[in-house]
Amino acid sequence: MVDVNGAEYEREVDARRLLIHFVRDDLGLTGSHIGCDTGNCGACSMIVDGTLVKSCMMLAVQADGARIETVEGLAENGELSGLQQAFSDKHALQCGYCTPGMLMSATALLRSNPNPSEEEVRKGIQGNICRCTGYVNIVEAIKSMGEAS
Amino acid sequence: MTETVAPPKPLVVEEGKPQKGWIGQNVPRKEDKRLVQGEGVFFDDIRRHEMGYVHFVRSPYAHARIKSVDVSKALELKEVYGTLTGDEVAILTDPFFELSIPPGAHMKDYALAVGRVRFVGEPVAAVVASTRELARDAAELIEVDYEPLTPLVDARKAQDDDAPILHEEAGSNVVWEGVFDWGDFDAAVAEADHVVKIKELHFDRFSSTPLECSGCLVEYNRGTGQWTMYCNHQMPGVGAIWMAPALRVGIDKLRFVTQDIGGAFGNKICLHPYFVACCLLARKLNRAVQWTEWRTDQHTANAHGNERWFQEIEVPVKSDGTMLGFKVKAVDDCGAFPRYEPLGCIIWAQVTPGCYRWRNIRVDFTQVTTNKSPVSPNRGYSRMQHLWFTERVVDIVASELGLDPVEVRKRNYVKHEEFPYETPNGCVYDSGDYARCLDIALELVGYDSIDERRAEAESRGKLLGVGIGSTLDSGTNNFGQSTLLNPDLQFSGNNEVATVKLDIFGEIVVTLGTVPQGQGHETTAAQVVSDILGCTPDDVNVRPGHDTYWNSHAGLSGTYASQFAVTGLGAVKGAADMLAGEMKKLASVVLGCTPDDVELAEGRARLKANPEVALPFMALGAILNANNAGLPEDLEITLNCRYMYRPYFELPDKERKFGNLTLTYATQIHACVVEIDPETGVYEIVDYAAVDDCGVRIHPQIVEGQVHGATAQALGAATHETFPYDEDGNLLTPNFYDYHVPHALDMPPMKTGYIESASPFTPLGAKGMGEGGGAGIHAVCAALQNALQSRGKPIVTDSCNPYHRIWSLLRDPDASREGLEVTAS
Amino acid sequence: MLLREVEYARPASVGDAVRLLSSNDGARALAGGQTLINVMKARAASPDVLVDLQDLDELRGIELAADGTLTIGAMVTYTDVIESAEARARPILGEVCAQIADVQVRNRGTIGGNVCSNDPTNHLPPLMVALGATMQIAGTEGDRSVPADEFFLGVYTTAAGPGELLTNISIPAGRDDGFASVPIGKDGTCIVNAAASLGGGALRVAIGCVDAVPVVVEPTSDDDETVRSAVRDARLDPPDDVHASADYRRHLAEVLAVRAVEHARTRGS
Amino acid sequence: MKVQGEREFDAPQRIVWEVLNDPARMAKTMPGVESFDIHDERHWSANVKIPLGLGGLRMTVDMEKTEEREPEFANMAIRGNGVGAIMNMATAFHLSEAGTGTHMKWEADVHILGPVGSMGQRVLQPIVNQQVSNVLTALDAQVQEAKAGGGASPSASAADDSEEPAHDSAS
Repeated sequence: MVDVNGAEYEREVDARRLLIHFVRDDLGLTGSHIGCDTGNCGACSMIVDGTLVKSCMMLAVQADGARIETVEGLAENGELSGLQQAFSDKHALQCGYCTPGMLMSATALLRSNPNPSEEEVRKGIQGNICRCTGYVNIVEAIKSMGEAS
Repeated sequence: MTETVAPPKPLVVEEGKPQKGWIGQNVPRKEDKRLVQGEGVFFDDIRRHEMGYVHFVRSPYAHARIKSVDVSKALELKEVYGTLTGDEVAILTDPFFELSIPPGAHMKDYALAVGRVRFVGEPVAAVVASTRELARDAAELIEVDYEPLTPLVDARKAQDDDAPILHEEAGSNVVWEGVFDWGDFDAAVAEADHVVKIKELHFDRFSSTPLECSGCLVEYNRGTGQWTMYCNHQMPGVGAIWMAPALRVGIDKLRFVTQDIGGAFGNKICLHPYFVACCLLARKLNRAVQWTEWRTDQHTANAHGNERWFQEIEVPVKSDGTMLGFKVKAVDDCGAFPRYEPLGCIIWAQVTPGCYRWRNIRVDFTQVTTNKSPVSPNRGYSRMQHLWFTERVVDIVASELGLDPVEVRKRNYVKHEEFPYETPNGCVYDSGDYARCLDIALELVGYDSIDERRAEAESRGKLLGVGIGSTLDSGTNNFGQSTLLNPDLQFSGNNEVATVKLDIFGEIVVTLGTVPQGQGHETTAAQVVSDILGCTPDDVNVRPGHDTYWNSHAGLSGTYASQFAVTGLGAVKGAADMLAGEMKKLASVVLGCTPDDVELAEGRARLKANPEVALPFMALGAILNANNAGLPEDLEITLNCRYMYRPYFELPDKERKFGNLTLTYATQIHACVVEIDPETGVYEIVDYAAVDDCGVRIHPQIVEGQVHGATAQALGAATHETFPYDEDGNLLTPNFYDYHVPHALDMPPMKTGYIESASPFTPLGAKGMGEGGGAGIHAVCAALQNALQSRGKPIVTDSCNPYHRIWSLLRDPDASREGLEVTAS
Repeated sequence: MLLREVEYARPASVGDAVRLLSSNDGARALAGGQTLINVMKARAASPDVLVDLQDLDELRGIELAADGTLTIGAMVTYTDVIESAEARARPILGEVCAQIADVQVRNRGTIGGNVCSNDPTNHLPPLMVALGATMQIAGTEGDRSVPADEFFLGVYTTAAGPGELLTNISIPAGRDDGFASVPIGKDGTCIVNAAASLGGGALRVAIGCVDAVPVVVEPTSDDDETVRSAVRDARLDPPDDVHASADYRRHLAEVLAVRAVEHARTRGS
Repeated sequence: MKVQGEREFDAPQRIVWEVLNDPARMAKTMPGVESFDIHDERHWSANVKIPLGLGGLRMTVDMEKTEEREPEFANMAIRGNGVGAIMNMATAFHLSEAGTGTHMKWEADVHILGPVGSMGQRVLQPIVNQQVSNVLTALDAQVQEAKAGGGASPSASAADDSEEPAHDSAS
């Protein structure tokens, strides 16, 4: 039993199933992505019980009873969150593959540090690889949220 | 961090044609709304009822004979649907066609290894099961018996008498070789005051490693014998040209469908072997099959960028620093199979003299196979390797002759007033102002105060260095260049297609021939259309992605080689112009006037004389599509306009290897400042500037984003990203642990600047851009060499310089200078 | 991705965990999983049973005793250490934890997992050795404590053998500690690292990434040359890999030892 | 990867030679042997689970004595096959009298192929060194046992007590 973005799901799952595969393949929530097989890229980042994690380094069974937040939960009834809008405004995404994980890392960062410095932003997304943007506009977008608040 | 410097007086070659309307504005990207919500559709997001998952059994050997493959144990496993082996592939398919003349022409490349494996990770068999995990379990049960053979890992030894031969049918490891000789090199040597000789430079293997790995979901329609591939192939047209003959079917039996692609950078062009294996499995098992490539597979067995050795380099120089050309022996390592090669053996010639006025050039080019991952085009394909070489040459010559690298560049750059400029091999550089770009870059990194900063760094025990990377991003290929490699090839010119239609409710619908991977095609196409039809980009629906059965496309369609702004948008503009004409024609019939009396504005067709008299687009769409009684019989319009953009090219001269190989040349001039810790060799990029000139910028924000991305990839390639192999042919950096790409903390503060030298040759004055020519690699190498000057003048001989290499240069500078000499001519 | 089949157990007490671990020699403790799960993805290791320690709150404490001794539970994450007021008694702990990988890994990765996996490139084994930490190990025959420099036995192997469980690490009082490393990119995998401590009077330096276990050197004084020659005398035989030749590692070991000592010294002053 | 070394045994050369040429005894020196078969005096094979803290690496190992000059020299080719890992090793040892004891000079050329080889390349060298030292320690124990027990060979099925002595220092 898990709660994902406010919806409850109950599934039988093999012990060996990784959380990311469970969420993508079993629950059909394909917003979170897979960019590596060694826990480096962060494309699968989710917030589990309030903590930012890479869901490829967690078994699905470990999340039993947990509250999970993924990119699908960021927008509220079709309205982009301020952070999502900032990513678009600042051109912080190109192919968009790293974006869901990047948004979850930024969300976690801004919750614990609403007004991060450039260095803090970079430290906060260090675990998320982007091959398109060189991070320049991603950092801009996240910083702009800080200035906004 | 990003600082954009608007030039004092923007250069626009096409005077009196200022851009207005939506073109040139940073309109919001149409792609973003779905992508920031995780609602993009990437191939791996697609499911089918009862689909099976494919897992490939891969070779642990770099080179071995396959004695036997036994799948029986795997097939005994519950919910294993079936397998495929090389023996089946050899019966069911023909080898993929090769572009090369012999020996390369004789190399046999199949979907799975047949009889022999030639690189670690090469697929030997495939198994399909009900879950991903089970497929991998089953793959472990497939028993392959190998007889190991000696691997060839060093391209420089490929032609030795005792070198193992990878492809016995070819009888040689050489794919293609040829000599390019332009101008008169010997005369240049005679004219020069010095000749600088460099023994060897090495451009490392690396790749852009798109974050989304490759893959496909394949369905086979028994009734029609047709395959549908939901995938992330970035060049379906060419993919089909490879796949259809191999599968012995007509090309229309292959339908490629893509929506969102998680980056490609050229690395998703050579997926045909995997796709053919999946097609065979889908047909054999009569079931949808899905293959997801994992990162380790992508690094070991998909596509690397070309590794290249530059040997016996000679550069004639006059005492004032004027360089008259160069001579070099290039050995290109394409890995185990040619695939897209030997095109890399000619692509470099698009930028033969780099940014310079060098007229006398002799290149002896050889491409060989080795027991390593095959290569494929990688952002900056082949030009990047060559431009790195030209920039290394400039900096080595400058430091050996005690000349200022800035002055030497300015002295040798093609001058602004010389455009359009014809290179010694007949390429035409369309426009630009390299010296201006360099000045802006130097200003951005505070070049004037560099000596003080060097001293300040020294006081902190650091070695500071500054370096320049000047490159060209050549775009819109003349495919006729392939005939310089193989006169029998039937490719030339270039084209791209788009359709623009006015639908029944007045909706404007655009389909593209291209296959976007994050470049914002939906957005920029809408900008162009809305300017022509007099509406807003929001009124324009550009269908995302590519569908072979839906979209307009032509043989050379795709997203590659820096060309969308020219070919893609050229096609969109042509189609939109056609539609505008038809809409005016229809409106004139309805309004009882001539088409010239009608203008399109604010989503309506209206009388120029009296804007109150107007037909909304909806009316036009409805009249022709659903309510057309009474329209004149001779009104030949469809409101569904397809246009093929075709840049004019001539066939190059095969004897002289002479001709115009590309339409546009965007400029990238970068400046980089590094600080080295001389105790450890650890260094940091402390200041960085990228100046871009891609002509008219359709969407400046997207252009700048491409500059950032290309720069980040180049910085990665210059510092840590390399694919080295051990003597057994094992890849030593098979994942993101050991293959360290730049993370957010690794990226330096980046400043950007631009000028706009509109291209006189393109519909919108725009130039293709986005590959960046690897400028960052050249700039970092130059900066490192500059910083090390005071430590025995080592020269930077490799494109990738991890800390240990810098430490070796510090410890033994002379080793890097071996064979480096300056002779009086 | 795609692990081999494995059984999963989630004990509620250390006692149960030890029972599970000792009843099957194919059983492995799962702490933060930031190493183990990855190795399992590569199928380079495939335990038969994973004993998930996440419910063992008794392993999550950070206590600062009156005498300044810090006791850190094996399941304490790097983030916990960085944020813990108690852990600041030994500032180096938070400083080094903040250099490990990235936020996500620091949120899941645990102190116990780091030392028990004993990957030669890990940050904490040399640090624990330099600080003179003591490992508490629970087993079927009760608990025992092992000093850090006897704890690390080899690559991926420690004194906490099959059927045993590291429960906590205690670190004596002190604050004059230093750490220096050359990683692959910022906060990346270490090429060589070194930890130093002037705590307890004697200078202690532990060097990582140069052998299967941290190499301890005890220079007679903290001046650069003495430290360098102490490292030289250790006759290191470091591995040769894609990131560094043995020579380069040997060289970095000297430089980083000196810098770690310098770092420790400056804190003292 | 080449590894080599020298070692002194407190036993006559004849005993050391016997141990080195007794498959059953050699089995007890190899890490994690689960079963062992002797095909002929030149060919042996074994199923091993090389103990690596994070979990054992299963391999079937075939050994062939390719050359020998009793009682001072032998050459062996060892090929290990496991999922994701292939090990090829050529090893040789030279024995000579050293007072009452025996001096052994040995070298081995180890090649590890496959994903495990690539993935773990940064830790392979320490692991190999470690396994080698385990083997040598175990070998010493076997030599002492043989010396004490007059070289009587134990049972060839080494599975039951395979965990020690090689395992002790590696667990």
